[in-house]
Amino acid sequence: MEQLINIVWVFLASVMVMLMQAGFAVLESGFTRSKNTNNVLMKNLMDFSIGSLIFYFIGFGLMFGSDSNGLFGSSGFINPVSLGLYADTLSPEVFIFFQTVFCATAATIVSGAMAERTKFSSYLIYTVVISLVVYPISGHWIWGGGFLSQMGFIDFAGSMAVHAVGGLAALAGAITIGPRIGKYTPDGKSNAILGHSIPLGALGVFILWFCWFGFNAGSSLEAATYVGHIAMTTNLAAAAAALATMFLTWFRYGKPDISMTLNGALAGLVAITAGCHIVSMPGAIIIGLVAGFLVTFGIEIIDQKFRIDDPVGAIGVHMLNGVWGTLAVGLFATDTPVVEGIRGLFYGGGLDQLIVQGIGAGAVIAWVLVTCFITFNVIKHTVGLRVTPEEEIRGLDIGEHGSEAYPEFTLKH
Amino acid sequence: MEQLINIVWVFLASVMVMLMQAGFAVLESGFTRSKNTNNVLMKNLMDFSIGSLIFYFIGFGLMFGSDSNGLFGSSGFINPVSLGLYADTLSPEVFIFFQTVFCATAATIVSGAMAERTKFSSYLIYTVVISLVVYPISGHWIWGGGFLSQMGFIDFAGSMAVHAVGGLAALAGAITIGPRIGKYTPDGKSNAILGHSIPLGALGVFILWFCWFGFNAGSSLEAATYVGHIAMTTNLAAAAAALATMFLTWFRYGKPDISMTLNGALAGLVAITAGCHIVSMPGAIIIGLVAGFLVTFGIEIIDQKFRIDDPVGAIGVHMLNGVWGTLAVGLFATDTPVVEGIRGLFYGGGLDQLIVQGIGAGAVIAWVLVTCFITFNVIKHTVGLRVTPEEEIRGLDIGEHGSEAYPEFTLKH
Amino acid sequence: MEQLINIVWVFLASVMVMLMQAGFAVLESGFTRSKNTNNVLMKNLMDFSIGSLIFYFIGFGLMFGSDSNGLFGSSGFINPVSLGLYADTLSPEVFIFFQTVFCATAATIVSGAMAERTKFSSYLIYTVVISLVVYPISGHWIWGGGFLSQMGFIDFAGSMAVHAVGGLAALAGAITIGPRIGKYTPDGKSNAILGHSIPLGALGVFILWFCWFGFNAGSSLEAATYVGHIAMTTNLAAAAAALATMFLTWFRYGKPDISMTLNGALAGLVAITAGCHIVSMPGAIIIGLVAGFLVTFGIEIIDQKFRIDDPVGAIGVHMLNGVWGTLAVGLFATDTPVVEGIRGLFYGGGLDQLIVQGIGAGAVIAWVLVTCFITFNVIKHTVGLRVTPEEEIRGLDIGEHGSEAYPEFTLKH
Amino acid sequence: MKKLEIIIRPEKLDALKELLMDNEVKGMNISNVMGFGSQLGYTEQYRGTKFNVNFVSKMKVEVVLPTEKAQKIIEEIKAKLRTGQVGDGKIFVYAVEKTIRIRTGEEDEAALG
Amino acid sequence: MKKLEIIIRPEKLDALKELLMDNEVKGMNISNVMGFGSQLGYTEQYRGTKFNVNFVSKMKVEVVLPTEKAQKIIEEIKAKLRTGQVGDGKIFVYAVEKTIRIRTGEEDEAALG
Amino acid sequence: MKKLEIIIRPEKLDALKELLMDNEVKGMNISNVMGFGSQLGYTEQYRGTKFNVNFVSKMKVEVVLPTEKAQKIIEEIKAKLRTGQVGDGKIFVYAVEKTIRIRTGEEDEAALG
Ligand SMILES: Nc1ncnc2c1ncn2[C@@H]1O[C@H](COP(=O)(O)OP(=O)(O)O)[C@@H](O)[C@H]1O
Ligand SMILES: Nc1ncnc2c1ncn2[C@@H]1O[C@H](COP(=O)(O)OP(=O)(O)O)[C@@H](O)[C@H]1O
Ligand SMILES: Nc1ncnc2c1ncn2[C@@H]1O[C@H](COP(=O)(O)OP(=O)(O)O)[C@@H](O)[C@H]1O
Repeated sequence: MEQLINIVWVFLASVMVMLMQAGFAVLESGFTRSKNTNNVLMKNLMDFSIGSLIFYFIGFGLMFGSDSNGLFGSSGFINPVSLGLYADTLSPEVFIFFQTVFCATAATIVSGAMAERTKFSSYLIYTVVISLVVYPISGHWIWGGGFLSQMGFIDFAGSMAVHAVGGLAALAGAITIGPRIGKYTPDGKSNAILGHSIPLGALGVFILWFCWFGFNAGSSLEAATYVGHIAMTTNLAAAAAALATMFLTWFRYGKPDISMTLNGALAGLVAITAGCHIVSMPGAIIIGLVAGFLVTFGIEIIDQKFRIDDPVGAIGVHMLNGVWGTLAVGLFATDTPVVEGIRGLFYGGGLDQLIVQGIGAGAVIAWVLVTCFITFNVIKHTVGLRVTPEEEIRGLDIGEHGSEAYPEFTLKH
Repeated sequence: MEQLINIVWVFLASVMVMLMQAGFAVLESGFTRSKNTNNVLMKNLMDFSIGSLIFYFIGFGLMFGSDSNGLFGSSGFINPVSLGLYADTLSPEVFIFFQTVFCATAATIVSGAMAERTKFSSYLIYTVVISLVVYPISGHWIWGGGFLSQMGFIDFAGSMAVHAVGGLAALAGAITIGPRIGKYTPDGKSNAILGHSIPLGALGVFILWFCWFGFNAGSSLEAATYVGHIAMTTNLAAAAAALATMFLTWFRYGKPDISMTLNGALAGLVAITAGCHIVSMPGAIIIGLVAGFLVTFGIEIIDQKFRIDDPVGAIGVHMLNGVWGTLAVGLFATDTPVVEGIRGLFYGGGLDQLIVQGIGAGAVIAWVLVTCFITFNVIKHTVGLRVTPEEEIRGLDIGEHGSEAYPEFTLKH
Repeated sequence: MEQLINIVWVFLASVMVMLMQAGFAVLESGFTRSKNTNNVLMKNLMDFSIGSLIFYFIGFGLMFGSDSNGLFGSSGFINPVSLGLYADTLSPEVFIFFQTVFCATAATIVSGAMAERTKFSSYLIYTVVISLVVYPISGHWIWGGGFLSQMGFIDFAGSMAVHAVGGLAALAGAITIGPRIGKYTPDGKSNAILGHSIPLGALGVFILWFCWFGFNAGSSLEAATYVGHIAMTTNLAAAAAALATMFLTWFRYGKPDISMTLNGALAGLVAITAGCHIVSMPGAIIIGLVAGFLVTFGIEIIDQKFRIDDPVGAIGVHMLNGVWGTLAVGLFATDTPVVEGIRGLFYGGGLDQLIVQGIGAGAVIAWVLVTCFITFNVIKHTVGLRVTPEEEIRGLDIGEHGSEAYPEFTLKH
Repeated sequence: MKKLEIIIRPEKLDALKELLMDNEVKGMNISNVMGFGSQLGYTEQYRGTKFNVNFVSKMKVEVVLPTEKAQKIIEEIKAKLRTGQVGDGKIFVYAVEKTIRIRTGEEDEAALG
Repeated sequence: MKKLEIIIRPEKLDALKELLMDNEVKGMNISNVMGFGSQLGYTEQYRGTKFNVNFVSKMKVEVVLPTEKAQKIIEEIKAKLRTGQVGDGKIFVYAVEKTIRIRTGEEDEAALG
Repeated sequence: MKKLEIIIRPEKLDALKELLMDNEVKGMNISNVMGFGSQLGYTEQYRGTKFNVNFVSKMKVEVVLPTEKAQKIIEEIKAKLRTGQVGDGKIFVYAVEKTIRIRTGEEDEAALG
């Protein structure tokens, strides 16, 4: 009976996470130019489709198969149900479904950062690599019984395992492919390249915020009295981050900036994801406030100092706040209705947990950056990563897909 | 175990109510002009963020803290979990989460009625007031053990507590701020100011209709055999109201009007909210039909007779039908699978319940109008409620946020 | 207790299916021209409203009332709750609610195929006929204890009962009404008439994919350990179909086509619906791959060979793949965690099940085509099915509803 | 015949239309253009990057009319559409050599009728 | 050289394009305008308030061509684009003083080539 | 006074604006048009049906200026906006009979100031 409740719970959480694909699709297309909209949407559709198949056959086994030296899983390929995971408290298929939609989320993050210039065929290739190898391996370390989980590394719903992994791959991709034409002036000044539809962007953020309750609370993998705690920390962190971002942009730019504030809400959600079960409400709020600052300054610095062109702010949102959320566990962990006995630095627990979190973050950062830089560079020097300048100017919708997103509307350009 | 089922139930209902923010955001932006879209979206994002924080720290205590003379709650501030409400059948955090998303709904309603002319900073101020004081106090009367609940006032899911409160605040706001430039000709004729995207409006209504099943059925606060009854009354009322509105506009204007019909569906949903558990299916249909009439004539009269400019029809939808739904309990209450023993006028129960409903409605109307008129007038005469005429003509997106919603599209004006 | 879990489960699945209305509304409006957008949205709103009322009073009784010769149900009219169905394991109202949203789905499918030229009043009439008679009768055969269910016909979640019925009605409608002006050149060449917003189309598909988990898994009508199996087959089939469509269009047209690929994902979902509980994961993938081929070639052939003008591809998606999914049960059925003992042709079960599936498909095809051709022709020769050419050229939004979907945007035509 | 090309603020369109109709002008075309002149654009920001929008929205009204009418209409526009603030717009006058009404083949003044 | 400014119903664009190409016109521009003329607009409604849409969608085709060609094309347009119903549109003819092709610097007739 | 009607690739707008301002042109209008010329359109597809998009997006810049300035600007445009590839665009020159500034009633050169 309890098993049935768990199944209902985790199943519905899974489908909420699946809906994140809709959220990311409209968010990313809203934050890019209309001449690339079909391409953005197609990439979102395809990374979910490809990821679903590949993760089923290979990725799941690498992540949750029987542990090999703490490094990767090594069983359950082709037929992951045979592993029989969670057969008593849930059901293997529900667990696989839940993990599938998580994997797809990580893959989707990359597409935004490399939008408006990446060849579609190359996109498909690196999506395969991420779903097949990159995500499952570090996922094994954290959730699959690998060395980080053995060390006591805590990442409840995936600030590191999902968001930072996606964000780091996005970083490697954005650096390797280089900025969009016209993004930086010859003397290095950053130009604003506006997204074409803020309503799509905002709808995406509201959908994602909704889905995140499935993402975080569902990671309990069981119906439990404590899931309300997770919902509240998640919501308070996001609200605090959105507020902080709004006031910060107001203060710094003279007016409250909507597109940054939308990123701010997501930043709070990413940051609370690792510790949503182990921090208190005020802790969650502080984590959110810091996320708001991080995303605002982070996106600025990535863009203006490092001249890394990330059209939708994926690196600032997912990488920076994924890492921040991971470390924040080491700072804010305390007794909650969910877990007891682990305390972070600010709650008298000393540096122990923080160090573990730091090691985990470092290991994952190294893993993802190394594998992804290799992947992107191999693609770049073989099939090519980037469309031609002519195609980029005219737009990838015509170039890659032979169609337009809004064929009836008159555009200004 | 039963507790776990309840938690799954109420948690998922809560996240559906949370998604109403997406529904309202796209509905309100679709029904207003594109030059104010970013502003509308930003307000929706912010009232949810601010409301989440403020309701947690103060509002919840005022609403559900230990009762003070039937007027307000007086405990549980800062740490509302400490009240331990529903600890046995649910969990305090899930209950707080559920109540938080309800509060945010009430606050959001106001933004539509005052759209396209309100200063963003002033909006933030009155959102704080509504989430902090106005909503929690009347909420206490109805749901928190206050004098109305002691009297037997019935408002199952908040026709009065949420929608009428939001609609009344919207009325006070729209009157205080005055109509948009160009809305009325010098001789008092009303001009149509068209919303910029009916698809966004329709998407919003479909999302809201979906969310309403969480809103109404979730208000059971427990998984129960009777929730199907609530779903059916909710759905039938909405369907009847949409149909009535469509035929009415067809009959009166010569063609079935889409934007009014969309409002009609919402009107039915608002009207059934108070009595969804206590009326029969035919009762629900009649309540819905009346709602369709009320919203059509109501919006016309508010606009053309009273010259109150409400861009999205929030007053007609939420205030009129919130009050109607509240009174309808006194007319249509009957034995259902949910409750027995209370009967309205039409089911042989005499005037008793109707009078209680009337008193409740009157008390809430007085409370909200008085506090909100004061609030809006104080704002008006201090920081100012309205943007300059120049800014209003150019649009609040440029004026308040320095950005455009659709920077690439050519607009007709 | 188990009943409560079932209620939570089926209730939430129902509301997910209800949200399909949002998915279809935005999908269909995205895939048609902006001058007909309000009309498309209005039709979606109205078929759900009308269907909800009519199915409650009449349709449900025809479908689930006590069986009359295996042909139709004959009790439970006006007050379907009185039938007391599923009173022990679920609740009659939840079951009615679940069935209502299914009925509305079938009705909605038709609107897309007849879009951009059908009179609104005639649309309302045939929606009534479909919800009142067509869908409930064949539904009775399949799910209501009628002759097909007695024969062992398998259609778990409605490839035939919902999608093929909708798709067949769409076929009859599209043939009867004829193509849109300008769709075919005098010498019979097909012209592309582009949809106005791919983002709306893509959002619709993502929403529908999400909702489909409620549609298929919820058809269990009970919380069960096996629902994960259903989720996985559903997801894998959709992913495989989307992939197959993408590569097929890439191969055939030179570039991967987004609008067809979106249709492809839906085709996979439709095809897996009948057998999602009874096929293995590899079986699901093959069903999906075939669906991708079927939809691509099917839509081409329907359009270019048969010159049937179906603006959104509803016939190719729902009819072809509904039938394919129904037959596929006879090919791929095998032992799964959900059912055992039935085997299709490819799993050594011989032709038995396939023949039953074929008979069922044939019966439903005959029933729907006959009743729908009669319906559409009666309408055509009485009130008229089609708007005037002038109105069609100017758009149905102005003609039928006196309004525009995007009044502020400059359009190219 | 002359063509007047009148560049105005969008919010003045109704007033101009009325003025033209009072003068029994039989037809016109409107389109939206982005204008650049003494009236400055404004600054927008996107994620913290400020940028100038140099062009402001203007409405362009084109009307072809008999030469006699032109001067009177110009005077009226100067009188009635002026706000006195930078950005009121301009009138450009061009010679039209010929006008044909497609429906009837009528030419020149008759075509304008 | 002349410029023809041809105002037509949007649905006639393809026919006009074909006609111009048959006459070996080498280039043209199209844009969409809102027209006002004898053809009436229509009434819309929004939440019960009726209002008139006075302008109807028209297509404006601008083509610059050698003077000799202009008359023939005008005749053909009159013959082929006429529906006979109000709203068929107008042709306005202007003198063009000079044409330059940016790519080559060629002028006038050569620039049109 | 002359009107230059300059048809360019959209991506050249900034360069043209700068060039005009360097020549102390005081105002201009821009609008987007669909152009047809030697530069071919491209093929799109929709659900397997291919179709040609014959018109390409172009920017039309209209600027009215004193006759003296026209030639110099034309030369500069030829020099600076040329990519040498088909589709660079054209300049058409028209006579303007009169210019009026609505705000002040100033005429001609003064109105352009
Ligand atoms: N030289 C010019 N050529 C073409 N259009 C012009 C010219 N000067 C101004 N305009 C148009 O007239 C509009 C108003 O001009 P502006 O100088 O801003 O104000 P004012 O007319 O009050 O001096 C400009 O936005 C532009 O559209
Ligand atoms: N005097 C005018 N100046 C500029 N454009 C005009 C004028 N008269 C008509 N037009 C344009 O021509 C279009 C068709 O004119 P209209 O009078 O409606 O029909 P018809 O040409 O058949 O008489 C109008 O919509 C408008 O765009
Ligand atoms: N005869 C013409 N009349 C009007 N506009 C023209 C004409 N010829 C060309 N154009 C415009 O100039 C643009 C560029 O012309 P095109 O022939 O493609 O290239 P190029 O100018 O390099 O020869 C066209 O897209 C069109 O907008």
